[in-house]
Amino acid sequence: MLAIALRRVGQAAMSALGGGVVVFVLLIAAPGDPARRILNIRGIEEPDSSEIAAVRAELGLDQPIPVRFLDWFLGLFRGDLGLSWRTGNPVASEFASRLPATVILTVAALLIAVGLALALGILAGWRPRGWADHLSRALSTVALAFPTYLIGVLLLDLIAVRLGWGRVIADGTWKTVFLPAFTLALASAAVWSRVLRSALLDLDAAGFLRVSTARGASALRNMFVHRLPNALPPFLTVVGLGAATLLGGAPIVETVFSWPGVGKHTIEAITARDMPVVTAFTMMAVLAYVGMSLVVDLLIMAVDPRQRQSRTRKAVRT
Amino acid sequence: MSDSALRIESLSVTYPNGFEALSDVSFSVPVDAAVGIVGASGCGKSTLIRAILGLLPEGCHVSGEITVGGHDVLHADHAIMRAWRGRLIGYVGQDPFGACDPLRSVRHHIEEAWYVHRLRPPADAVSEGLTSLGVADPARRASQRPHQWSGGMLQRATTVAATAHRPLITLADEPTSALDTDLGDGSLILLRKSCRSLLLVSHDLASVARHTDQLVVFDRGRVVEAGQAQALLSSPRSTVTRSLLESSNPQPLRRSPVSAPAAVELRSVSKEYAVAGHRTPVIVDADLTIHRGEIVGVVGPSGSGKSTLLRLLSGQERPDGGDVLTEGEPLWRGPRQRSPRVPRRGWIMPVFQDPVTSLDPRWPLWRTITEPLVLRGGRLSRSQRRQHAAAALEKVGLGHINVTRTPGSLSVGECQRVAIVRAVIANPGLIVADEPTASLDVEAAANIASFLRALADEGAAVLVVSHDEQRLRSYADRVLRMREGKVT
Amino acid sequence: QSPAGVESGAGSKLTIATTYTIDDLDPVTSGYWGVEFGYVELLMRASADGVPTPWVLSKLDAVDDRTWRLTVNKGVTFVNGKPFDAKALAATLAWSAENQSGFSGAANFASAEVTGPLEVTLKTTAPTPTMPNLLADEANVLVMDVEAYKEYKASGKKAEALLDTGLYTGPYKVTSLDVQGAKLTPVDDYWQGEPALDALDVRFVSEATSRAQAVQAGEVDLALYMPVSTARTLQGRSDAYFLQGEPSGLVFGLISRMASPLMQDEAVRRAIYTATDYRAIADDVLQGHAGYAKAVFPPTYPYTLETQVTDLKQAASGLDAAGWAVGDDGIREKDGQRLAIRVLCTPALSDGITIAEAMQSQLEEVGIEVKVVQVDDHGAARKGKDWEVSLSSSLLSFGGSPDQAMSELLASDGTNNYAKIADPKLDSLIAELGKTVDERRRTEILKQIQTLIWDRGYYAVAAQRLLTVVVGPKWKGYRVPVPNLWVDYKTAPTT
Amino acid sequence: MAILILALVGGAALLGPLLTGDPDVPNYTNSLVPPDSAHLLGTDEAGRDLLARTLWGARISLGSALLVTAITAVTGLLMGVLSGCAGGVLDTIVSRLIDVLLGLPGLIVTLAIVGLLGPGFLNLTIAMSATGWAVLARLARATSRQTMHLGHVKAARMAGASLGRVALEHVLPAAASGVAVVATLGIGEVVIALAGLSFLGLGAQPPTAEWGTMLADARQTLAYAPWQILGPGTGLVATVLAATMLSEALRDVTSPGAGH
Ligand SMILES: Nc1ncnc2c1ncn2[C@@H]1O[C@H](COP(=O)(O)OP(=O)(O)OP(=O)(O)O)[C@@H](O)[C@H]1O
Ligand SMILES: Nc1ncnc2c1ncn2[C@@H]1O[C@H](COP(=O)(O)OP(=O)(O)OP(=O)(O)O)[C@@H](O)[C@H]1O
Ligand SMILES: [Mg+2]
Ligand SMILES: [Mg+2]
Repeated sequence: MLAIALRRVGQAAMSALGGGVVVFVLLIAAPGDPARRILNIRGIEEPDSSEIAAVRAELGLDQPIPVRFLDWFLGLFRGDLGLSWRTGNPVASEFASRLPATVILTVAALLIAVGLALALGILAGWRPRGWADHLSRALSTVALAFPTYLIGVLLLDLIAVRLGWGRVIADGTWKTVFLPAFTLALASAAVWSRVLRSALLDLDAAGFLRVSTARGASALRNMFVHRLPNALPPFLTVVGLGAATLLGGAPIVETVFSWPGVGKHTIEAITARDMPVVTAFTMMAVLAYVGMSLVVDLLIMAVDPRQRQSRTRKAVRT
Repeated sequence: MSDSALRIESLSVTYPNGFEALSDVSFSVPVDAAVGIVGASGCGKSTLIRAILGLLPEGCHVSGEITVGGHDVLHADHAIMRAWRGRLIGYVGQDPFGACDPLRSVRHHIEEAWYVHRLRPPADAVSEGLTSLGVADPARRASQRPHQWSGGMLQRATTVAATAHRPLITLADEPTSALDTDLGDGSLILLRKSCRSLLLVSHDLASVARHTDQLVVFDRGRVVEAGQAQALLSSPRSTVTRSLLESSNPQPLRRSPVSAPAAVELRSVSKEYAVAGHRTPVIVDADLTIHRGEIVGVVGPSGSGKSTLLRLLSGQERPDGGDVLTEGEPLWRGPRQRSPRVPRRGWIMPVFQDPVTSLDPRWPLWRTITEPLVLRGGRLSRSQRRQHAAAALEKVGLGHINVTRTPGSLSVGECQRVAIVRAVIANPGLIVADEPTASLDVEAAANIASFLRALADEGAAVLVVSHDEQRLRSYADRVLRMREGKVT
Repeated sequence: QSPAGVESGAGSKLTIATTYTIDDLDPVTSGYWGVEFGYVELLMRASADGVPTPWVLSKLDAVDDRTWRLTVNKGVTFVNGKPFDAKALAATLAWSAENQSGFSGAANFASAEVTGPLEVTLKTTAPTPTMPNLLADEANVLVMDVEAYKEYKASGKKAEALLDTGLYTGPYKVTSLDVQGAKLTPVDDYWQGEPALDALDVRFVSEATSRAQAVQAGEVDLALYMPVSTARTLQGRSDAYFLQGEPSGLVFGLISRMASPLMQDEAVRRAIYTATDYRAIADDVLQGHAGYAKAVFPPTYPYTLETQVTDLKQAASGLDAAGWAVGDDGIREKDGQRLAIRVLCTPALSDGITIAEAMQSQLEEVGIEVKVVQVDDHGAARKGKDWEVSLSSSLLSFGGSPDQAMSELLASDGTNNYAKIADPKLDSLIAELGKTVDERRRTEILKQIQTLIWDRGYYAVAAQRLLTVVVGPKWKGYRVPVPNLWVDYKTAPTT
Repeated sequence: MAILILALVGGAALLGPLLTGDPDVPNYTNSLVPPDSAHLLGTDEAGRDLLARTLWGARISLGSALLVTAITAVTGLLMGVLSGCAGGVLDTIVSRLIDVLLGLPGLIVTLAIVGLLGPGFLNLTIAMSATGWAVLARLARATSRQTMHLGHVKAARMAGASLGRVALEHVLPAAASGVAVVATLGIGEVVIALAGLSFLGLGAQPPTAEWGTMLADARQTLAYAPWQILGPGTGLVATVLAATMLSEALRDVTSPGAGH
């Protein structure tokens, strides 16, 4: 069990490294000379070659690429994300003031999405074609068909402006997180609830449900003792994969709700081709994603004892 | 209280789609007696069980009467019915692995019999129950998960759970169909021992007869014959019973003399697999010769290496030691050789256990059937291929089937016959068949058996791996037994 | 805004939502924001007619064409308590001449000597007629405690430390600043009187929709830089009002990239400018939320010359004469080349895109195809080659002087001449203007310049930009200032 | 039903533009006119006919979504089948590549690639294709490997079929149907993702009519002129619905095991 968990952690580390390579390639493939851009920011419009060389050395651009990769990758763990090409400031300090807000937003959205997905998924799986089923289907269609920004604007107009609940200009704390987090969560919740529903329905044919019903178990008991735990692994898997989608949706929601997070900052960086900021955000998302799927896999392992064995023994039958 | 545990009076069940699965069924199970229900697949056995448990799908039309110990179960309301399930009526399912929630321990599975009725299980109920059915070290084993148990043992655990409240009657729906014959018999004995009255459902007449006092024979939703088990076995009155009896006791077929040249040989062949890091021998020093025109059967317990032997023989896998010879030539020469060197393309052809996946679901039958012909280099037009295919199907009695159909529209038995047609169309020297009849009903299985026999009689060498020793013996020239990687 | 209407200290608070983020209080990189939000002051104040009035100075006199006498108001103190006297002023001027690139480039600074307790004599190396405008520019000379700033620089502290230095003299001081906004409080003993607000919040909200909604929800009193479309959305509502200011020098300018082969043809340039319907852009396209540009300067300026006219016939005949023949699809061609121009604009100025799209249909009538090219980094894209006409800034600096902007933008050696305009006549006119102090002569030169750039098709103004804001009910009477100095010590709710 | 919606959406995209005028020509005197007989869906702020813009927008939105879907589906299918059938070193390399790509949050890498290439609809399409194929490749690889172990493939191999032949004749069709189902389901998602990125100013540039930018434009005057979301909104809902239905229909059609 421990060995498997460790191996999984190793795999996660490999994924992070692989992601790091891809992101780094994006960074060095970016057009333009970072040294020149930083000099421009420092007020030197037409730098001469010695000035450029000095900055190149300062940024480590004169090193061979593998060394630069190593520097960059290890820098991530030291909290050194390089210098912004737009402001010349360390990216890490630009992120530090914005990161907490994004973390709050995505964590809140994740909680809302999981809660909503569980509720809708269970209700829909309980009674296929019942009202909850229709609701979650309608919700998923709307969430899929209407871009987040429109839903966000409508929610703001309806809830914050007309009803006076919540705030238009969020302040990046838990107090104002509900509306943006809800908006961000909606699409994921819709998709996840469908996954949970179908996982629950797939179990309908499972022998153990028929057996426990034949022993006198109620539908409620079956749902919470057998069906839900068995439907969890596929559900958790999509949640794990989807958590990064939440982070990806953050820029839009942050823009609509004036949420002071890194997502919005990154979009500004994209339009300015400020690659260190873009890659820093991407790398953060990669790490979050790898970490999240690791957590999910360990969770599934905890839920499902079969996963804990190094080899699933072939069940003894013909 | 009446003296019958279960009484069924002119019961009819119509499914929502209008299909009448049971019509006018009446019989009863006396207290402390065991009654067997037999019938071919689809005759309504499971429907009957579900009706008794009150678990028919919504929208079924049910008429007649079902009483258990004098209680009317057909018209009882939901809450009462739930209380009766497990306490008045016990249930043992078909597949012990399916019956247990894979996420939970075997102990949980057994104790659930109490929990579902909001009861606290007696302290040592689990250990006692398991011990009485001969499970060693029950305390430790019970905390394991189902996949760590063998099927036979798990069936005992299920039996403990089903009879936890000593129900008046226990319903068992094909409780042994997922088990080996030996294991199955043992389980049935234990099952019989643990319950009061038993209703045992199966399609295997012979095995049911060994464990019950009375038999009821079903055919297409009707009772065709009922009576004392022994009497019914010895003098079956209806044709349905007779054919059931026949297919569960297959008659030996004609044998051909073994004097032909060897088609394929194994010479001290061995094979190892890496399991959980360390290498485990699966085949140890196997020697085997199969002659032209000969059918060799291989039986043995699960995991003994039967399928591996077959794969080695047919060149699907490379031995770690020893030689495989086809028509005297080794299949494997240099160490870098990636595929076996067979006498000619398609000289060895397989038949698999699952007929459905052995045909490309997207291809029309003619394409599948004539694929080996094309691969052997035959330049055939579409219409020629169709004709070839139709002619080949004709030979196995499937002449009525249009060769442009896809496998999805055929029955399982028909699929297996098509698979065999594909295997033989290019005149192979060796046919290897892994459990060719395991997923078929008795009738289809008998059909396949005679067809394989006919093939061998035309000169092909045939290797068949099977669990169904009885049937195998009916058409094989020799039956070898494997145990822990050795052929005996 | 009469001081009588101010209930000072009555708990009044103003929350402003703006698009742009203020990073810090550094006078070099972001000091100009302070002028707009009342925590930094200038020596002179820009005004609607281009003639600045004294602000922190009480007087600004020209002694001769290279000498200016500056007198500071009595009792001006920095937030940190130190007085802003002649000595501090001289230090500020000297420091700005060295560090503020706008000032160092334009002011020809020679020396600043203390010649009285509140008086400084400023000498320049060349005639600098626009000194009042230069001193009214938010990017040039901020009233600041140079000593304190140098101390801060020497300490190597982080930017936050600037909050505690009390560097400036405004009625309000910033007490906190982060990515979301700034919080300001009134300054005790402010030199002009008691600031009218108890608290002032500035919030950075990049989405215009959100800014408007925030006013509607009562979270914000004043939303800046609102797109014209907001006016329509707020029609007939009582939770927020759309307000606009007077033409003040902000424009939607159009500049021709002379380096483009197409634009080297004067007929093409002229056709573009004469086919553009300036009236329609202001009145129809921007629905009266922009000023009808008959000239490149605001109508209130003394030297403004109305040059801009729309004349489709003239545009067409000019093109005909130059050999541009109308092709099958209505677009003109010459030597196999299509008359297709690219107009560069940026989403940051959303009405600019609207104007470009309007020009698209207007120019099509004379056979010119317009492609609207949007870029986010407008400044960078302008330096590139992928455009023919670009949205451009005004020929007036913030302080209302034309000299500086024209010498940078239109002179062949101008630092900001991305359009690569090189016209000897224009160069000499601009050079002469820079040396001329006499108002009459200046007016004459400026009129000549206006005629020249119109005739040659170098630059035009598509519409006069008006500052647009959305205010909450309590601020219904807010007067949009000229230029955008949103807050001063008297700013207060009107009801 | 699916066919009907599809025909409507597809027909609108193909034929619609022929029936309507230029969607990008503004007419400022006609700004924000509610739906009437002259403008069935009303006009937007620049006075452009929203029906025309919706129909023309269908071309861009659907066209690029189809392009992305097609590129990702074909790449994913080929890579997956190649890796699943060939095994060995090739499989290892491709699988690692897939793993790494799957280990990256797609939307964000898309953002990063747009950051690299610069905003623009074409770049966005490239970026989405570059990240989107991995999930389909994994599916195709899984199906391929499964199929390689199925009886009919083993039988074909034993009958003498080469690896390439098996891959082409047996495995590719089997993998293709799964990929088609999943890729089709993704069309709606791609449309929305493109719209979202256009909203952020990274995709279609105005005045190009594209549903995402149309909705983004509409939001400023939504309270005043709600009809602006009618056209693109209906288009998006219809597309997503149609994609879902088409995918379900495809699954039914291409799963040949239905008979058992
Ligand atoms: N829900 C249902 N709706 C309609 N027909 C059904 C349904 N369930 C079963 N049937 C049909 O009723 C008949 C009897 O089914 P049942 O499951 O009772 O057969 P069985 O005797 O248990 O067969 P087997 O030996 O294969 O388990 C079959 O023909 C089956 O197709
Ligand atoms: N590819 C493989 N890798 C590792 N172990 C294997 C592999 N194939 C088979 N084994 C192991 O080799 C042993 C023999 O397997 P084989 O399939 O030959 O048994 P069998 O007799 O056919 O069993 P069954 O009756 O269940 O089909 C088993 O323990 C099995 O787990
Ligand atoms: Mg059954
Ligand atoms: Mg086997």
